[in-house]
Amino acid sequence: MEYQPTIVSFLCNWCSYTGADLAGTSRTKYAPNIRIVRVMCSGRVDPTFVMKAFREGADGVLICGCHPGDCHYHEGNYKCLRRYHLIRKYIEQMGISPERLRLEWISASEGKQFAELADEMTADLLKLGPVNIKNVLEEV
Amino acid sequence: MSYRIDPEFRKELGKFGVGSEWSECYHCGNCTATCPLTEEKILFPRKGIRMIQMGLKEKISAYVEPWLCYYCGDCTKTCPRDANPGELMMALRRYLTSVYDWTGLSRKFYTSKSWEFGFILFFAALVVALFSVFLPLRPDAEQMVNASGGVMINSLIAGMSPSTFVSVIEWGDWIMAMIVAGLLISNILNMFHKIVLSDHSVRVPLRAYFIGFWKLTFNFLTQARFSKCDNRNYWAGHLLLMTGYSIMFAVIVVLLPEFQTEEVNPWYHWQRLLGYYATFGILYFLIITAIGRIRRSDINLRFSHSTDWLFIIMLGLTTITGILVHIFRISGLPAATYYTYVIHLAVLVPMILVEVPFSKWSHLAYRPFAIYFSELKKAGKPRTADIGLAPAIS
Amino acid sequence: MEEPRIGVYVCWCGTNISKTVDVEQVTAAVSKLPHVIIARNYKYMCSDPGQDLILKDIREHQLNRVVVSACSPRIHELTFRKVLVNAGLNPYLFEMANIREQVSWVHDDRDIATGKATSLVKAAIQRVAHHEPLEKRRVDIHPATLIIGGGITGLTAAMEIADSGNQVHLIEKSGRLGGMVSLLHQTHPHLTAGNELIQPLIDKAQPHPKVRVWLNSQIEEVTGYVGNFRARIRSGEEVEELDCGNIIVATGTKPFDPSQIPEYGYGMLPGVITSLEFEEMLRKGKIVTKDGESPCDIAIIHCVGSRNMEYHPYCSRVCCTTALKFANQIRAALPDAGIYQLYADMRSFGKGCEEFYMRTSRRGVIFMMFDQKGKLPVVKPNNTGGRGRLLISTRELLSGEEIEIPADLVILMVASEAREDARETAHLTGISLCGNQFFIEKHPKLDPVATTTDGVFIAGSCQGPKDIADSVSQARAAAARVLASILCGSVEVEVTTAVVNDKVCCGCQTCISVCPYHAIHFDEEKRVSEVNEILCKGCGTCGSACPTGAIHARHFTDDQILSQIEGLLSPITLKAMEMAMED
Amino acid sequence: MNDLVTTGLYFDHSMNGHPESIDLLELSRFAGNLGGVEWTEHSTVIPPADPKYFRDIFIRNRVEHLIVVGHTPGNLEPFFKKASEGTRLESGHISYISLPEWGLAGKRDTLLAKILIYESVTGQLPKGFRDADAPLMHEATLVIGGGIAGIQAALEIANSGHKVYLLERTGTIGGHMAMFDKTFPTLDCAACILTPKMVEAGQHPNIELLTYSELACLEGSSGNFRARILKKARRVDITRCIGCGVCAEKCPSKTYSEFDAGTTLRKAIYIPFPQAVPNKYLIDAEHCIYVQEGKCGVCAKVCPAECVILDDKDQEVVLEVGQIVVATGFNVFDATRMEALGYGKYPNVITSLEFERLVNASGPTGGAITFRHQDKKGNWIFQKDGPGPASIAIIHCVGSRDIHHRKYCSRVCCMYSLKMAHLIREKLPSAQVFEYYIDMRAFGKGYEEFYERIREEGVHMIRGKTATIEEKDGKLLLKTEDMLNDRMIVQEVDMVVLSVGLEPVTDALQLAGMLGITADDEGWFMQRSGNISPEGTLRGGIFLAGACQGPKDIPDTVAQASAAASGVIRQIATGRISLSMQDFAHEEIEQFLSSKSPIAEEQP
Repeated sequence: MEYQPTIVSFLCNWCSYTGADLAGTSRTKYAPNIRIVRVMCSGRVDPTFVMKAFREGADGVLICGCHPGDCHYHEGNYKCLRRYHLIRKYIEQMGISPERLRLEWISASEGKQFAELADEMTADLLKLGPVNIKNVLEEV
Repeated sequence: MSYRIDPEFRKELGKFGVGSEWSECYHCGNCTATCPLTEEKILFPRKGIRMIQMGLKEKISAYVEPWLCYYCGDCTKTCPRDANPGELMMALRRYLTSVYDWTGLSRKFYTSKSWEFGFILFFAALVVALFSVFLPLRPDAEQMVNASGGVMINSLIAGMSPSTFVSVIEWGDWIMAMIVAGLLISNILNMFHKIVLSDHSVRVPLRAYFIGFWKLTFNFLTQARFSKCDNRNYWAGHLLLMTGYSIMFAVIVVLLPEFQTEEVNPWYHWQRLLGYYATFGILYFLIITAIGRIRRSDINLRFSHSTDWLFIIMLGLTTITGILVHIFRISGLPAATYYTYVIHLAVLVPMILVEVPFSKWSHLAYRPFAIYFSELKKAGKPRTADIGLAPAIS
Repeated sequence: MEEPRIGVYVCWCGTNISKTVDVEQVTAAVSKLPHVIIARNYKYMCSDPGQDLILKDIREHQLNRVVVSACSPRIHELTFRKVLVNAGLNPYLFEMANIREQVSWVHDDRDIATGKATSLVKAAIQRVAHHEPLEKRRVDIHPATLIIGGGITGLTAAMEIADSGNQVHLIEKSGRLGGMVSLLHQTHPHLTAGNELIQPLIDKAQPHPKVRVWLNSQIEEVTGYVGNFRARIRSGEEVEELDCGNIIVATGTKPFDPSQIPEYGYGMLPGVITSLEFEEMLRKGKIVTKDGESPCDIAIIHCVGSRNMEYHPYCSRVCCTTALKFANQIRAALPDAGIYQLYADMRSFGKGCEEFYMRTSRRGVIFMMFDQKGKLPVVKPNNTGGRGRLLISTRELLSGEEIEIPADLVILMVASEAREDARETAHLTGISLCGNQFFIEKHPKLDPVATTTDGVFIAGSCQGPKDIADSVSQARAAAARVLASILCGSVEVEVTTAVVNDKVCCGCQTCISVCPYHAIHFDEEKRVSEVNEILCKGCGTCGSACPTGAIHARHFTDDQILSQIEGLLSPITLKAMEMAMED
Repeated sequence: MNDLVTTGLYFDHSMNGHPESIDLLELSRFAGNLGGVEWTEHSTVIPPADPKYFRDIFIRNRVEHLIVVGHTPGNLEPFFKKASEGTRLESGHISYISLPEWGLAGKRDTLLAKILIYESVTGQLPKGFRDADAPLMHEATLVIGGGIAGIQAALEIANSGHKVYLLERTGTIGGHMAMFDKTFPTLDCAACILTPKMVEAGQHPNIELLTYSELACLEGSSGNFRARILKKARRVDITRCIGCGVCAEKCPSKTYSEFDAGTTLRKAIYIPFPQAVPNKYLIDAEHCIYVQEGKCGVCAKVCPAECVILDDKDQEVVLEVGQIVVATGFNVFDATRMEALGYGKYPNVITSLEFERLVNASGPTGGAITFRHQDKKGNWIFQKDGPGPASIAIIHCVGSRDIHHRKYCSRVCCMYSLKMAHLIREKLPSAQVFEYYIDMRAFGKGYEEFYERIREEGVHMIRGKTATIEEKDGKLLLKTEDMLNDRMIVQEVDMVVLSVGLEPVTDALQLAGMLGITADDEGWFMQRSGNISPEGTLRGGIFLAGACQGPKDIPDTVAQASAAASGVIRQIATGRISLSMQDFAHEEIEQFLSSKSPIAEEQP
């Protein structure tokens, strides 16, 4: 079977999850490779979650939060942004291309943008090919 | 250079017959933008309102733009605060006429009815007196009918040959024309001084004086700028009036000996045809304007100053008495011809003396000169630096 | 924890889901998963028969966890939680898989959609196995309310609350009630006497049995949380402690001191006064210069201290209309005086105010525009003769000319600025300040009177300059919140809060630094962090920052999310499903 | 005051030129008949500067108490103070009554003004036309209008534990705010902050939504209202509709979408927008082929939930409520009335509301700013893709601050225009944006800072109102005086956005009549007091929230809505309603007032 990447996506409850819902209600088609996990705030995204996703075989991880300044909890998205840069460095050291992790801001009205993002990331991951997670784990 | 604002100026302007609606102007600029006659650097009426609100007298004296307005009324119709900018421009023209007039008479005429009526009555009486003393009706006037049954108009004076009478009238015409022209020209020079010379930011190249000159003549005769207004009827009316004036001036002053002859020319004679055209033009304009002013049908005729009415009445009387002279002449009624002729002059002379240099009529001269002066200023203004906006097209 | 017994329900949503997702196949694929007792599909799970189906199964099969795989939880999570409650289960033992908005409506390929839907349902099943029952908690509300500030805002709020039968403590720093409004001779735009508005309120408040007015008093300390605050109040030498359930901060503003602006010569030139000094003059009934003469020319300069980066960047909102009011009052008293307004933009925006501007301009008032951000007008003595003891020179923007304005009296429309003790008040009551030292509301659009601290409200111009009508609106808005909480008697607090496992906590205090609500404090005795569950809003940021995993974000625990990820990524190939079908 | 005090009344007409304004002559006549009144006068001009005339009158009539009544009578204070010098009239006994400040504006309010006058002449109102109260019979409250004001008021009241009926004329709550893209000055997405409130209102146990319904008639008295509600035939059973949308997919009839401000087409069976609350379909009878022609009915055939009721009828329900919050909002100004601006003539002259939809991610183009053109069927629609305009002009004050249209300031246009400028710069970074304004009214918290930010973003600010727009070779030419740069400009742009003002809903006066509240000559509802009770009305138990009282931005609307709720909650808590003048039948007032007139008493 042709390789299809799998993306685990963490969406904040207030903006991005609603945005993804909007993509649905407006019937905007996008790549089926994305699997959504709802969190209350992008600030809740623990590095362990990202590692777990890669460990379980995800080819990419997408974190979406409210636009800067829009966070329901004031600044959770900034906390996430800080952490995001660290996790990228970390996975790179583990041999996972940092491009496999993305952080994007999706508001509740950006259903279309969410769909485009899903397509774009799927296409990027197709180019990168699968993560050889076994090798990664062995090396570590 | 800074200007001291003058809160008293509004009172001064009020004397020239304008309400205070303009004080409600909140400077949205709609009037300037809606006007078909404004240009990139020719800004009115808003800018004028601003100067008036602040009472910047010097700036107003140098403000040429009111003369470039032909009062189509669009600004007043669309003004969001009903500040009546069109009428303000009209009042400003009256005010400026008085500013240009160095004799101070214009101001007296505009602001005092007794001065104006007194002046008119004095000259009317003078004409009547001159005729009754020096040019009385000859006793056998009833005989002065030529073969074709028309009155021999030059032979009606007791003790005076027809040719002498014509030259007396011709001399009178020329003297009056000279006085009036002298006053008018000196006022225009005054206007030139205030508008062009006092503006130190302007250096007019000599060439511009000549280039602009043809525009002056053209505009004087056609009032062509008027035609840019949305309502072309006003322009048509003014064109009729203006050509009528010019013809009358030509036949009565320049060509008087050919015009005022003992023979009554046949109806198709060029003189009579021209005369009929001119009479029609003036009469048509008068009737239309008078009806408009009474009905207040159009925005520009909604407010009438006393001088507006006086002008219409005087011109109307002149025209009617002129027509009567003509009718009595061809009907062979010498005495009636003589008396209406005297009345005709008794109306015409004061009218010309008041209106041409000091009042309503003068705007026909100021307007083309204003166009000329603004062309001069345009040629003499340093180009303004680009303000950084996307290019504006004018 | 008891053994999970999970019921799984896959919804067709008519054809909305079933058109793209093979519902039968999904049901079959998940039915064999561990802990799944029963898996069903139905046309409309949200319909009454659908809900009854779940209810019946819970009872019959002793289910203790439920997964519904249907539309977005944003739409029907509450509906199904209610079903669990009706069946006697804790509502949090429920999870929804969103296979409509996230699958059937966004994908076309039936096989792929079915596969993805199966993963989502599987993830939900794995997650729900780790769900814990959570209990809703409520905090009792003390019926008394503390209002700081005895101006029109504080008085209005006080009367609103007291008239409905609840105790109010009205704390006023100065010796009198009425604040700024009592200093106004008249108000815009109808020139109603300021006293006519404020005096009846004061007369009603002072003897009111439910209002205790504290003059010359100040708050020294506030402790506690929503519903249960305790405030220490100093009144002269005496100190008293009060209990209250809610706090309304209505401390207002103070006028800007224009002597900072050298151009205007305030304090140096005798004819230059502030708008408040002019109000006082109006109240006394005579407009006079310092020498007691009636001025011939009066100039009013707008935006003094406002809209200028050197002083305050913001607009003070009321000065334009106040200046128009002044023009009317001057014209009424001095029919022949020259009145000049130097303005930047005429902001007469309120109801009837544009009309007020129009009427004012009819009364011989000269309006001139200056650049409030650039070169300010300069006021200097008139040494050149002519009208006016003072001359104001400026560039008038609407004509482009440099002009001089004669004036015997110059009125400076001074900005409203935050009180000098704003920071202190904010600190005491647990609210924050914006860059201009005004108090920050919870949400600038939809929650202008609440703050990030529950039970503390702000009203009136302490939140930003405001006219009387807008202040009064905010006063009542704050009162509405307070009344609602008093009437309810208690307030519900977030259930999905964080909680610290003090056995694991290493006391590093990372969580404290990331919490936006200051809901975590450090227990010095136990050397561990502790979450105040009343202040916590459940964002979970602390949970992801905790290096030892000691903090749990309830309902979004690490276990729950990690197992959800596992479920999402467990290999469900078509083959596996086919095998499941065959079984 | 007792009978010994001789009173004089002066009625000032000088600020009150509107033909529909209160009849001061009538008031003057009425006052003249009151006991103790020795002198009344009314004038349409500001009194002459010389106060001697009045001084003589005061002395002659021995006036001890002077009452000055008018629109802005405070203007006359210095004058009468001077005139009263040396008379029995000490300055303390002069009172000024501004009628609009106390909620009176139109000719219809003349009778109520008489009460005010009676009260100030006699110093009391024995019947309590202003301060009586009545028991609150029903705790439930009716909120009319489901926009942000109505939602906010309803939530506040519901959160205090009391029943609310939220009445909405259209198929969903949300109002205008749901249509907006971003909100100024924080640029929050409007839907993100509004939809949670809508959902909360929709699911609140104390709130009963009555969408697609209108108030038909209000009976009863304050505290004991019977509101007859017209539930318009929705033709879809909302208890069964699952919002799947199959019906709309198959429906053959199309019309312009109200939610998208006419920029897109919707079906005759439709859901106003994806996040509508309730998220249920409805049939627009006007465009439904079945309703209009009796055939079709496709929706009913395809509906999987069998919830379409094609022959549904209007119903009337009666609600018993104690109090009412009016939050009916506003309409936007119809830009076709400004002919010179070419709206309706040139496709790329659009209104601000259309722009809000255009720029919105869920709007007609998915948020791309594109040109509008005419499609094959003649509908004006925005292109789905294609180049964006290179230059856009935004014109402020369209319909506002103009005595030929709406003389008031619409209060929100400046700020939303700045926001639009920002959104354009964000979406089309290379586009030139021009703002044509008169006075930039950035007055709220953070607004001036926002204005400064937009200026720094490179938006051209031009002080001058655009007078005319003409199309030439596909470009729009705007003629404006750029007065701060002392020149006239004719700017060529690709698109023009008209910042249209706010105006009262078309049936505002009718509603005011039904509710027994007052309204001004424009149609905005009048508050109990312009300063101290902007949310109250002259009828007990009826409150105003949001733009129906006058244009307002969102925070001010929300504050007022909460304030209205406070009034409701307070009266529920005390169980009594404070009545006001409008609670009494006009006949009753008339009878009372005439019985108190000495002249009427003398007559047999």
